[in-house]
Amino acid sequence: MEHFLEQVLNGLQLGFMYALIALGYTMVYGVVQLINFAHGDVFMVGAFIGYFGFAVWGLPLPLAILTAMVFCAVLGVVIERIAYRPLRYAPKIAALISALGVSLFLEYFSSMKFIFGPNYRVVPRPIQEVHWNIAGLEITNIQVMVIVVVVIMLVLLQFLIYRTRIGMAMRTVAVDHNAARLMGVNVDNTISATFAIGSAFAALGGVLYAIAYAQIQPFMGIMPGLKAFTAAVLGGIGIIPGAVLGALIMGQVETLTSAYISSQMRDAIAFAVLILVLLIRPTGLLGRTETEKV
Amino acid sequence: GGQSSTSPGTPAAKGEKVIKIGFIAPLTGDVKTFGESAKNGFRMALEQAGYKAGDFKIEPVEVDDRNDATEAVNVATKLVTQDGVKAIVGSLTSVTTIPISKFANDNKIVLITGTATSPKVTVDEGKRKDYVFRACFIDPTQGTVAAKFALNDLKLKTAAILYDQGNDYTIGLANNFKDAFTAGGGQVVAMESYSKNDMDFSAVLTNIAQKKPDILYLPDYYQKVSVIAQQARGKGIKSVFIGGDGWDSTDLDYKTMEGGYFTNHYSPQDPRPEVKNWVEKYKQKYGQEPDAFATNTYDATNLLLNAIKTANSDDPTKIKEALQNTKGFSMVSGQDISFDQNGNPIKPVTILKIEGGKQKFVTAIK
Amino acid sequence: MPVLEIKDLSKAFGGLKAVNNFHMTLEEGEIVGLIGPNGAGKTTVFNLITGLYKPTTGSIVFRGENITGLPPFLISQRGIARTFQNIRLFKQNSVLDNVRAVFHPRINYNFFDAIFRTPRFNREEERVISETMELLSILNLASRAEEKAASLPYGDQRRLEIARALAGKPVLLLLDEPAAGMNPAEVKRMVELIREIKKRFQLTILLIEHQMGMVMNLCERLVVMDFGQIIATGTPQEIRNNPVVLEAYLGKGVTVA
Amino acid sequence: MRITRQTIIFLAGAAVFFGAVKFLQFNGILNPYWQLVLDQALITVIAALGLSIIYGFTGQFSLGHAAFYGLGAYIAGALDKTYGNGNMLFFLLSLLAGAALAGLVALLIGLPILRLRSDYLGIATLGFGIIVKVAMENSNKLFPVLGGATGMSGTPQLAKFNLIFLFALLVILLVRNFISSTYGRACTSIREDEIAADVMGIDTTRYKVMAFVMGCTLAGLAGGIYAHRYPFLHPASFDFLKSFDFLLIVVLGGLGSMTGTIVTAVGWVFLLEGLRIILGQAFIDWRGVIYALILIVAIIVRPQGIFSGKELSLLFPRPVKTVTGKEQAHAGSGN
Amino acid sequence: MMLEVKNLEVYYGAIRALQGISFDVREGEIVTLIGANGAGKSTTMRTISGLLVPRNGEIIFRGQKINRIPAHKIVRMGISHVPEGRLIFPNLTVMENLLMGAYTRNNRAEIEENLEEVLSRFPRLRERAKQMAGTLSGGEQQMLAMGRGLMSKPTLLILDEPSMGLSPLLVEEIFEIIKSINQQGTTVLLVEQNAFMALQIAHRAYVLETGRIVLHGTAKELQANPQIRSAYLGEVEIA
Ligand SMILES: Nc1ncnc2c1ncn2[C@@H]1O[C@H](COP(=O)(O)OP(=O)(O)OP(=O)(O)O)[C@@H](O)[C@H]1O
Ligand SMILES: Nc1ncnc2c1ncn2[C@@H]1O[C@H](COP(=O)(O)OP(=O)(O)OP(=O)(O)O)[C@@H](O)[C@H]1O
Ligand SMILES: [Mg+2]
Ligand SMILES: [Mg+2]
Repeated sequence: MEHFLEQVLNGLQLGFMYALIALGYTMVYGVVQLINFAHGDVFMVGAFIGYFGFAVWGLPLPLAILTAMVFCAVLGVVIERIAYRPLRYAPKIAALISALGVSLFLEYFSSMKFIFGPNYRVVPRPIQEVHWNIAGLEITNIQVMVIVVVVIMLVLLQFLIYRTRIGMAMRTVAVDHNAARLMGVNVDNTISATFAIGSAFAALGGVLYAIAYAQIQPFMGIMPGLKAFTAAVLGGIGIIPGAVLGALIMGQVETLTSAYISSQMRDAIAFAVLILVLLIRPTGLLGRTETEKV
Repeated sequence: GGQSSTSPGTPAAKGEKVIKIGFIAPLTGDVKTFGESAKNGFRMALEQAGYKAGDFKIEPVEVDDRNDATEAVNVATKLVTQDGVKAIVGSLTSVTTIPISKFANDNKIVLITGTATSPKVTVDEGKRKDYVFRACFIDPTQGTVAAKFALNDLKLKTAAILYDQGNDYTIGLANNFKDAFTAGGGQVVAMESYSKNDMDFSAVLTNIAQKKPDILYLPDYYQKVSVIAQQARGKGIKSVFIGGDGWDSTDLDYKTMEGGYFTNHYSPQDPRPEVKNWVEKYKQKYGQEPDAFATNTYDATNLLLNAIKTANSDDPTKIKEALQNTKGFSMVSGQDISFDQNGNPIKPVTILKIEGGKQKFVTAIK
Repeated sequence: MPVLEIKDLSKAFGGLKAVNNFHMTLEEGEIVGLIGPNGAGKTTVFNLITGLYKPTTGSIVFRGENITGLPPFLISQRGIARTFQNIRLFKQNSVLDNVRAVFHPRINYNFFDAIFRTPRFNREEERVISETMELLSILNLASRAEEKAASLPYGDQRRLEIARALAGKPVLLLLDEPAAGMNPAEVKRMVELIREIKKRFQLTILLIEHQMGMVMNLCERLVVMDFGQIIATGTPQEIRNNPVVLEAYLGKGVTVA
Repeated sequence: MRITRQTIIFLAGAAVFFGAVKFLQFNGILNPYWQLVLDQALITVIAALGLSIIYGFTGQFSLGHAAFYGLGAYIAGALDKTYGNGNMLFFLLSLLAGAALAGLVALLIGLPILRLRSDYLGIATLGFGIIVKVAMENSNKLFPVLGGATGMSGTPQLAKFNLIFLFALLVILLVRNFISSTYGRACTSIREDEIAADVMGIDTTRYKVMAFVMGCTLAGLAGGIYAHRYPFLHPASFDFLKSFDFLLIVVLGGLGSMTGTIVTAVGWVFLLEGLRIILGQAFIDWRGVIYALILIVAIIVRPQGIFSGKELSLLFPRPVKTVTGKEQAHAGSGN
Repeated sequence: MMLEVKNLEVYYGAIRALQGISFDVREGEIVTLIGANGAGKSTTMRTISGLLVPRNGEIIFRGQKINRIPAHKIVRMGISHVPEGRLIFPNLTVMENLLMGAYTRNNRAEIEENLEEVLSRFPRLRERAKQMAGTLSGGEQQMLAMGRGLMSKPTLLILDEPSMGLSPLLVEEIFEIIKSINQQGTTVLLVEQNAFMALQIAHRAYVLETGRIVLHGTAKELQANPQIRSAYLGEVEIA
């Protein structure tokens, strides 16, 4: 049965990967109620910058990660300025279309020769991969790193949103911009900050992802982005712990499906589970289901 | 039928006769990188021929299909009915090549693909598309050869197969490998699949590891097999990796694939001038070694140019005849090339081994 | 037979008992005021009657039929219409369509008439439009028929809500603070309007309102709630001098001007 | 009756368009390439109108439209391939079958799923789309004819412009009539405020499902036509990215505007092909980038969509002859 | 002079909601703006607090020109706007809503004391401190909005229809509270439909009609004015 445990571990590993992306995704959603389809592509840019950092420019890993995070934070803010702010008071769906546009732009533009180029790049391991054997279970230092980072992100975000001024501001902006303004909240800065943080986290995720799978490419962000958002929905969009919960469940479902049912059915069953969960809890696992006050 | 409207765009050639050749490949989108390689192959063939074949000046028309079936049909139609091309090189994958091959055939336009391996490209519903050819193997060939080689030469008995369930190229190789391998007395202990964008294979690999197969057959493109192989080794899978021409790229993770074998169209070490000239020139021009997409498209283009030369006509029907009757043509992926009645080249399958971070020639199987 | 009969109706939200064995009987053609402090549970009673909330206990009988637990649209089709305390119009739709939509359950052409535009369809549509326009002109909205509901001034929006409710050909009309945010002059006009529609459509009306001027004036009978319970019932006069009510709700200063 | 007169004018307009196309065909200005693009545009119109009903008019956020498009394509394609052998009647039947099945599936999935709201519904439908794609990729295990991931070819290419045009025309009229009927009004009120609609006597579940089924049926029909116009079906052509195409067409056209959907659908197809010509060979690989930029700019310039809820008065005559300021003018009229 | 508004013009797209109005509020006053629905009262308030940017005209707050200063800065300058329709934060608790009111302040102790003050003014809020604000009744939400407005210790308090939807008893309470707030030195600019009550507590009043000021004077004068009596005070006792 230790293989079952190993599979569960595989699932955890995958789940934490999703969580890595889902956290930033869900936070941004929580504040601006926008499915930021570009998130997965910012994640991709982060991966590339990180890769250039430690593999090409020869920066030490932490510095490379930092560079990627800063770069993407700026990118995120710029994207918001250009593509979302003009649509802030337009129907929500308009911003979503714009996000689709940004996503496509990042993908196609990055795959131009003079940017990242279209080809798949092999990512050299910036740190030696170490295998630990705990009770017959293989676990690598990279997996551990991912898990640690996710936990830190989770705690950080929770603290940020519920314990800090900016967090308070974010939560009010999430409700009503004018009301927030009347409280003295600078809505523009708050939203910029949200995107900066979200994108920086995306970048962090991207670099770790690149290290874990040792390969990057301009279109690498689409699927992880989609899966991550699905995970966020599963846990309840906008709810930080929900993102992690959803991600871990997705990870388990996908892994156990391909391990014990059929690798063909993997995605099908993963999304079937999503739909079932939503039918039982229409706003996700941790989502509030308050009866609308009429 | 759009044959009636000959292209308005053909320049009133100054005395010189012009033939337009279309080139279709994914030049945007997520397989752009493969399309670019193919384009390099196409262009280099034309350059080396000085954009001439017989008395004809070659005018290439390159178009992008984003690896999308609908767009492929659109651009094929454009090439034929608007640009007035007489022959088409392309497209990259079977998904796009199957529909356009039908269109080309219906409109009596020669089409030769360098890389689309599905049998359906040239023969569909049991009917040969007379105007359609290819320069590469069909899926069965590689799968079968690889299986036989593994059984007879490597003396390996058990295999696990991992393929992309959304990509008929890998499916084709996988299925044919399975059939041939079991037919030859081998045992396939696991046949698992994944989808295009998966990066985590730990679940299936954990299962495969338990079965301790001698072989892990990975019939996908280099970038995907590199990731899978790494994780496989991580899961303690000691099996020999075997694959197909999709491996043929400098971007393959040679370190991990060390000791693996793959079926290919030629060996870079092959001393034949065609090969030397090709690999050298390519390195010079593009700063990297050619991959299978480049090589096969290069060969395909040369086959076409040769046919135009022999037919010395821009009449697709004549060109098609010439192609079908190609004899003793020598190209990168083999000498003395001719086509079988299905428009597939009769050429040896080369088996290469990854050794010391290089591709090493093992054997060539007819 | 009474129009509406509510027996020990209760609704709890978590711990909070928003409505606590509430009971009330409305006779044909009555106009009754439901008043009480903020948070007393008045709107919740409306939400229970119209089926938006499922009662925790109790029964609601409408013209002899027990409608407890029916979905809102069926209750509405039985003949109960309402307006909302915080206006809920079909904002992006034209004034005309806001009202026309409510004719839906009583339209007598079927899907295929609609798709093939049969004469029956055209006849019905004509009818609906003229009836709608009639309603709109009664509420002084006819000239704005083609404007978006959202673009109407506040007062007009309140009246449009009433028009929309009337389009359901209700027997019982529930009005939740129809005069909120109106100045006394406007309130006065609203009073007259309600009188007129009551007469014209032979309605029974249950009215929530904090503007005593209006309530005292329109209602034959008042029901006062507090903390989800009924604390008093009676004629305006009785209520006005009821110490409990004065204490809990009206306050001394009231005999408003 | 004014409505029928409007219809006649509209049909006249359609006839003129048809005539024009025929004329251009005749003297070769409209070569087979642009003909194909035009056909694709019309097919897209049909499918997009489907989503327009679901999202634009009923407000139900669906990201799985391509799945139903694909279902229709595969069903119609496979039926006609196996039994049709070029028989026109059977071709039409296969189209209906494809549409009907897409509708049936929509009914089964719609009943439970339409309880969800906005983005949750979106993700659920997107998930369903992915499930369908996986099913298509493995379909050959049950029905070899469908070809699974190796794709399906061999469907008789019977859909020609005349017929596609006719279908588009019928669909436009059908949707127009639906929208401007009491059913359409029920849908739009659900879009605006589901609770209010419910309280006003509209069976919201019923009409949400009805709209969803209708919309998906149209997607299925469009798919069926596609299968008879494009010689090869592959699951990759019907993934969630395709659903996004329909979504952005409907949104860019302007939610709740049929005219917008139609115009944008056509415009979108011609834009994608037109970019090839405009950019030429030198800039081929800029196509994706430019497309993305156009998308962003377009939505920023017209956040409400190009037609933002407005309609061609040909399609939608104004219901009331302008009412003069005089109130009570209508009072007493009728009973 | 606390606040000076000089021929203010505000547009919503093409709609000219304010057609150049001027008025002023002096230190320590209660000034009320009365007018029919759609007269432009809320627009005026929104413009003062910076939510809307005027096309023309000036707003001068304690000698400083504040039109074009963004809303969140204006709050810091000491103007607190309790908006029409409350705009409370439904998915924050009552307590969190109140604390948001003190967003611009950072002296914990003062905030605590201020909070206590507000809670004793509105006992109902203390009962519901942990409830999600969105589930409060209409009236409860109004109280919360006012309480929140007071949490920023404003020098000028702008109230847009504070008595809207409140029970008579509460209306009285509210007006009492407004009075006492004012007596404790906060200047108040008050928009009311309930002109009758408004004029009772106000020092001066302006009458707004379709974006124009048509009349102004002391509360007494306006109460006496027959025009006003019929138009805005209405004969509340109808027959
Ligand atoms: N959906 C809900 N969830 C939780 N509590 C609710 C909900 N709806 C109402 N309440 C609570 O029930 C009580 C009664 O609310 P209701 O809206 O009926 O009061 P009301 O009498 O209409 O007051 P007002 O006159 O101010 O509108 C309030 O205390 C409110 O907090
Ligand atoms: N967001 C908006 N867009 C367009 N027009 C608006 C908007 N808000 C208000 N208006 C218009 O501006 C005018 C003034 O509106 P405002 O809300 O200031 O009036 P008011 O005096 O506050 O009325 P009420 O007593 O109903 O609050 C009205 O004609 C209104 O229709
Ligand atoms: Mg209420
Ligand atoms: Mg106002």
